[in-house]
Amino acid sequence: MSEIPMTYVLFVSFALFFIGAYGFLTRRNMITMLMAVELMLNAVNINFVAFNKYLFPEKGDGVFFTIFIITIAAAEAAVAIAIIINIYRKFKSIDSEDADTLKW
Amino acid sequence: MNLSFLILIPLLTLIGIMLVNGKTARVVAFVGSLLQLGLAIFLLFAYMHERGAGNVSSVLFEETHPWFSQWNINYHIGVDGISIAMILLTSVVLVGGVLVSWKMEYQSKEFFFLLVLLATGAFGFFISLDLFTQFFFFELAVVPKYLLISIWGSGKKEYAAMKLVLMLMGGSSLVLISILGVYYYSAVGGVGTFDLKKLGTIGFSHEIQMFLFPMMFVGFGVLSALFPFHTWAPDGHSSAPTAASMFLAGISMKLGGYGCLRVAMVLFPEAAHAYSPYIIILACIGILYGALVTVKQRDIKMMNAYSSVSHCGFVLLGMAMLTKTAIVGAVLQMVSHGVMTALFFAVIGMMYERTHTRMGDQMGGLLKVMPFIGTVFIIAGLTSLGLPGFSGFVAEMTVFVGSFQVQDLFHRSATIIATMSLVVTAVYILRAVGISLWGPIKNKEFELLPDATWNEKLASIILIASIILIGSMPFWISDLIAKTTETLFSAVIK
Amino acid sequence: MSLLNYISMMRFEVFALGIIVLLLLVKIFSEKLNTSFILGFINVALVGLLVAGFIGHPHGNIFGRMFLNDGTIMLEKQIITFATLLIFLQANFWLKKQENCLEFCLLLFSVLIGMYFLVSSGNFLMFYLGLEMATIPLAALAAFDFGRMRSAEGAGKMILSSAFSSAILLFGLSLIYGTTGSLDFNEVRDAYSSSALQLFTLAFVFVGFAFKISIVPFHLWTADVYEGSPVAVTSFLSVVSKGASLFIFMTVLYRVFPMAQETWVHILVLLSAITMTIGNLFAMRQTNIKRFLAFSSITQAGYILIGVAATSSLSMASVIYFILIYTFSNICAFTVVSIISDRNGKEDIDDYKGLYKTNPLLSIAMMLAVFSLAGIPPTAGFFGKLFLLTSGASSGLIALIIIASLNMIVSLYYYLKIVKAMFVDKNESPIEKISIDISAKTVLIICFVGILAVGFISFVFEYIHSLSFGL
Amino acid sequence: MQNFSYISLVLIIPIVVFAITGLFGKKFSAFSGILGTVGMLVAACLSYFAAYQYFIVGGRADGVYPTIIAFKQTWLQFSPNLSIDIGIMLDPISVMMLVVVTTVSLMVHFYSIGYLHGEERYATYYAFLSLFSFSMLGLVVATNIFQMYMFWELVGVSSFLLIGYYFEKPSAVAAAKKAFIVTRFADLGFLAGILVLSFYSESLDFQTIIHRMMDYNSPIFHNANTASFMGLSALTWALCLIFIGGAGKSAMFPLHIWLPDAMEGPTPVSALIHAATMVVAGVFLVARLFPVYSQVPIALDVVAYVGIFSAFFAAIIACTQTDIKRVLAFSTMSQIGYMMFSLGVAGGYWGEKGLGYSASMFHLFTHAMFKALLFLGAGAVIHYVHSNEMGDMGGLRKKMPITNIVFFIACLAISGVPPLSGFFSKEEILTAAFNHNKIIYAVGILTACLTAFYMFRLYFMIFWNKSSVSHHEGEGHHGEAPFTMKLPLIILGLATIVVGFIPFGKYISADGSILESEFHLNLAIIAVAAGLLGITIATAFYMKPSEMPAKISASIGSIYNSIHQKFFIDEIYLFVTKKIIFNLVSAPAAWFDKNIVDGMMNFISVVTENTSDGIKSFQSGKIADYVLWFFAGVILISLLIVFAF
Repeated sequence: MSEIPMTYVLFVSFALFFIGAYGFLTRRNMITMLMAVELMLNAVNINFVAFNKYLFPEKGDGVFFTIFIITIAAAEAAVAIAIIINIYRKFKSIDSEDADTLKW
Repeated sequence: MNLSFLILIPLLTLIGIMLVNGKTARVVAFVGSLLQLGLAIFLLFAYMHERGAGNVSSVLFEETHPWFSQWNINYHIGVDGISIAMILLTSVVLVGGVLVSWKMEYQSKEFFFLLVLLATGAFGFFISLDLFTQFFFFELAVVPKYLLISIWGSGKKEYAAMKLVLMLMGGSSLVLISILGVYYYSAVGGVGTFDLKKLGTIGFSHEIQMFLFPMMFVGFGVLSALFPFHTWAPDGHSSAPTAASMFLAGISMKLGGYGCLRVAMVLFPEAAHAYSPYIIILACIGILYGALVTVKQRDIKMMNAYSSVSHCGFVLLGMAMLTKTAIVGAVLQMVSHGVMTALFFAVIGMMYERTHTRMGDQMGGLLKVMPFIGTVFIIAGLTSLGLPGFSGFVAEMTVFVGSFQVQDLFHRSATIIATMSLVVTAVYILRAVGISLWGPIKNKEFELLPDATWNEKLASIILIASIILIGSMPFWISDLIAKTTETLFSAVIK
Repeated sequence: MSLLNYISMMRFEVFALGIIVLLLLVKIFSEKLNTSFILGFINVALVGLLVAGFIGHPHGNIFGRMFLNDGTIMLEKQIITFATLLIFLQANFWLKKQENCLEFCLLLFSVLIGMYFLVSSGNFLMFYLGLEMATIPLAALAAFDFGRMRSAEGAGKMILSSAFSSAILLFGLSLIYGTTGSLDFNEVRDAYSSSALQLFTLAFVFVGFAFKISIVPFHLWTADVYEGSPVAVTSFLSVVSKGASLFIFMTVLYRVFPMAQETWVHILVLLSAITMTIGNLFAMRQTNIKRFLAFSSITQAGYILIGVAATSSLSMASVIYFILIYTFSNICAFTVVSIISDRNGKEDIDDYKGLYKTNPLLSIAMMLAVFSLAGIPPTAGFFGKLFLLTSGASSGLIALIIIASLNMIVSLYYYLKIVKAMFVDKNESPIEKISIDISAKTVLIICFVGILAVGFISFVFEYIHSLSFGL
Repeated sequence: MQNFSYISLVLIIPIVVFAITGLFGKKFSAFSGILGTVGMLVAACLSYFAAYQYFIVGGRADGVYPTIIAFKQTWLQFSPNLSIDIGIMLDPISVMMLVVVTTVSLMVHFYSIGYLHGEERYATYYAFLSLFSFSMLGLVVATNIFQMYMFWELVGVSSFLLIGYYFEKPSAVAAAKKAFIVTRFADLGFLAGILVLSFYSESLDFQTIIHRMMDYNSPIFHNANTASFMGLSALTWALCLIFIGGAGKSAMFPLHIWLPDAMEGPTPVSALIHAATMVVAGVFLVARLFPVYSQVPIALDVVAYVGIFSAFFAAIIACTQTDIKRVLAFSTMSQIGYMMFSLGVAGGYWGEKGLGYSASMFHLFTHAMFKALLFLGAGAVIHYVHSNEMGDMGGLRKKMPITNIVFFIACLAISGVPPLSGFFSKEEILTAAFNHNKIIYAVGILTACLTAFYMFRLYFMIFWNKSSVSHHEGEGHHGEAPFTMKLPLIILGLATIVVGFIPFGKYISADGSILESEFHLNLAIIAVAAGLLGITIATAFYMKPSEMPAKISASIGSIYNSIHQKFFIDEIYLFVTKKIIFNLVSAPAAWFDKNIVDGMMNFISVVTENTSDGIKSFQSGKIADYVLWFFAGVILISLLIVFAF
């Protein structure tokens, strides 16, 4: 079975990363922004796994890293959502444009 | 003679002021400053004695302790003739300043603390032989001025204080850059050095000198009111409380002059030669323009502030002429102007305290009401316009004679232009005397004003005595300075 | 290697972890919490941590070079601990009134552990873990003031931007991994070849740090979060978080990317100049003291970058030294802010008018702090700043130094504005006399001593220098 | 060689008196006058003794009077060559000046006891007087040109202080300021001259300078004479510049404007400073450097023409003034003009050519006596009348007999009527002028005529003219003058009569050798005739009240007016100072400083603040913007890394 070349995988991950970044920059809903970050993190995960598998299969560094990223992303999301809920309580909105009392 | 006492005594005074309460602070400050004056005089005699005993090293009473050895920063102190003159000046002005502020009511403890802190900076600056230490003391003598002016000052004090500090800080930034440049370029494999004595022997290349000298000179020059960076002076001096004005014009401006001379010109002799025409031009503008602007001032404190710009021009002119006599004259002018302007500000302060106006034309006839203060004012004025017998004459004439020794049209025209300020000086001084002291009493309320109190009298007498001591017997101080100048500026003097 | 050795190597982490566990147990088993007991306990624990650092100097690495330890790292950890202690002491008064005091302590210690791991890390994995551990709980801390809108808003901005930043950092790390085949610092260094892709990744990694240190243009969250957070958190952010990030930033640059030195020095110089200028320009116009201090800390970060860019062992020593001094000065300033803000919620610079009349001690503390930040002698800040500049000069960064000196003038302007408000301006209704609690007073005294003594006593610098390294 | 060290006492006494009366005068105000007078008496006696010892006992060595340095001390060392020395140099002219200064000063001290009796600042007055005496004496004995300059400034300031003695009068304040500033302006020239001269002669010492500049072959002289600037040699420049200084002090045209105003001071002061001593300092200066001047004909010509013009110019103005002190002031100026041109026409250094030099010094000496007498007499009149205006006087000869007599003597003397002192000195001057330059001689004669006219106009207006002065009658006025005022008048009157017979040329001449002045009868007759003509006209016009003067002045209308207004020189000065310097230079400079130079600094701060305000939207408060910037930063850095660095 012929392997899918690494570049294909990398293409997906890069695309995912920039889609995530784009999403983050354009979305105003904070939850969506958080999801965009998750996309970016997943792109990184793909990267790590792909590099590990294709280039350095003798050690499992990349895969381990991926696991940690997933964990931490979860934690991050938890805290973020907690904060977003708090914001919603105060601002009655989770639109990032609305929460702009602190500026200049 | 342990020079560190010169810093130690002010420091102890500072601690003393912190510990005592309110009114006693002035006593502590006075005792401290008197001790310091005594020490300075003792230092003078010790120095002369050493020299008399045949000690020919360029600086005496040297002391070196490594401080930050990684950076090659040492606590390196020592004195030569020029710094002794400056130390004497500082201690005299300090005593005068403390005495004049004797009746300070508002937050007097803080006031004296800041005043002595300023003096500490000045003393440290004059005895340091390490650029880092010197810069430390230099900056120490800048920022307390902000508080002194903005808290105890008058007029548009906050603006003036801010402008003063920022401009001086600008100057000191330039100095800092050049010091760091010196440090960088003096590094020959490894770390550079801040030691003035060592740096003096390095001999920077022409390009480096041309690059660093203007920064350092302008940086220090801001402090000694180099045109067009002088505008902090009029506002700052006139808004400051009496003692602070005395200190500002009397000492701080001399820090700049001393730095230009003792640091910039010693380190970069070639560049000093190359840039001297420009400095001369700026100095001449400062002298004449300062004097002309002074003529227009109604506010007598402002008048003296602008006249300081003019007088400090002589300092820069003298040093830029690069002859031994002119440099001696520049130093003499620093000392002379320091004492004179301190006296002037002191007496203007006394008048202001009584009349609550600084406008000369609102006073009038004060000589009749307060003969002592009036007389002191006239003496200060006469010193300012360079009357023989007072210090100003000695200094200015030395500058002129020294300047005229350079045999070309440019330098000579500059000298002649500078001499013209003598007339303009006479104009504004006499005008001030005429409108504020002489003439009929304009305000009936002034007729009951009291004359000087004991502390004011004492302060005036001390300052006048110094003026006369220099003015009628200049040989000792000119000798003191001339000997140092010869050794120190051998590379610079044409 | 015995267990004892492991514990000795990881004493800070183990100790902190123990405290967390203890706190959790307390939380579980006690019905009604005695706040002052907890506070006292934490205070003692932090002092214990600090003392623990002085016993022995373990060198070496464990977990397959995941975790490193040497003199420098110990010193850095001690500075972090010390700063945390001061901040905690400063916050005692405020915490006493909080119901969720325990949670605050828990989160704080989590952050602390994260930072310990961060500075100790020898591997990008550990580095990432430490970084996230030091960030996520901090965001939670920033939102600690439930009642206030601003607290929530600040925290939201922080967590979102930090998530974005860590995503970018991670992307960079993944590429590093892809190009070098390792995550270990040493191995990455050895495999690093300055290829275009690797340089590209450097930018991504760089940005991750820049976010934490709040370098322009990655600083925009800083001011908002500083303003929104409780004072204690703000000071923690500005001092400890920034300090720890800078420590590891230097380590990574010097240890992992020496090959690309030329590249990142250029970037550092550029960013340093921009950072101090922008920081200054914004600081000038602030009216809220916390926001003001936020921009001031951005400016300070700009100055620190000079030292980082100078890449000598002296410059590294200068950076650590500066951070130590900065700790004293900033904590001093924040302590004053917190004392006033906790009593009557006043955080505007205008509220400080006439402070000297009623609260001389606070005003003098504030004055010393801002003078130290501005680098005015005789405060330690003068020495710190001058050493940074000197290290820059020794490496020939003359242009940067010129910009820095000009910026110092501007910064003096706004620092003096604070001083002016307190000492010069008249106020009809100044802040009334405040009785300062003992813990805050202790902090002020320690900071006084620090600000006045650290500069003069050359021993401190010598000690730091003996531990530092450079390129 | 005798010991002249006691001469330093002549200087020390006044300065000590100054210190005592200045510091403690308040405590024993009345005593200060006596102290000052006694001190000056001692000084005068010492001077007389010194003169006796110098001229009579010491006599000549090698045919010339020796120059004796009684005392010399380096005061300020500029460079190995240049130093200010303080010392006492005795040579014929300085000894003569010592005598003149101490004599007149003594008289004035004594006179002032009465004149200023009861003044509030009596002690201060004596302090200033002593300070002046000290400075003037220091000036005349100077060994060093810089010493002279120093004392020169000091006399200037004492004059300033004394003119401003009545400091509550605005006019006195203005006059004092004017006197000081104008002379100060002139002193610039002096200073510049010193700088040039000292540079080329490499010395500040009079003797050395003279010695070096007299030596044609020395490289120093060669240098000074060839280095040229704008067509004139350095030496010429130096001497002309120095002469500006002298002209300022001696109130030569156009620097004379301060002198008439200086009459605001107390009259004895005018007698001492503005008639007898300080104003002749300029003459003395030129005389002191005469050997050098004699090398440079151009400089001497300048001196001569300025002198003669001033003499004539002042005489014309004097004819129209109505304030008696101002008349005297212009007459002083005119007489000093005589002395100046006399020096100027002394074309050479040796022998007969040096006649002008002797004559000038002679005239200085005699003029000091009779002009002091005139002023003191005028003082007595003013003291009596309480007015300076001639219109308020008249017919006083009965009331003030002694004053009348001495005033008359003095007027005759100044008009050059034999055998009074003025005749001899003026005759010598005119002879010298005749020998040298006929034009100057002619103008000199004309001036002599005018002098006689205005002096007698003055005399008659005061003492004759109206038969009685009505409004002073009924006031129960005090008598003519107290004894202290009369005695000096008498002494000076006697001096005026006798000093003319001193064979001056024997003692003082340019080269130090004996100058036997020949008496030229025909020249003397012309001079005397000119004087008598003037007197006659004055007698005709003013002895009795008459319409003639008014008619004449009306007939020449505008000319008279411009003369009366002193040719509007004051106005021109006022225009230059007030309008041009003050309004066109100073005010714009102040504006420039405030708005441009300072504005530049403020501008920087404004720009910074505006920038700060302008970029505030950078921190918009919206998280999306923050992240956008963040991302832009990432891209930018990546691009920079990859492409730029």
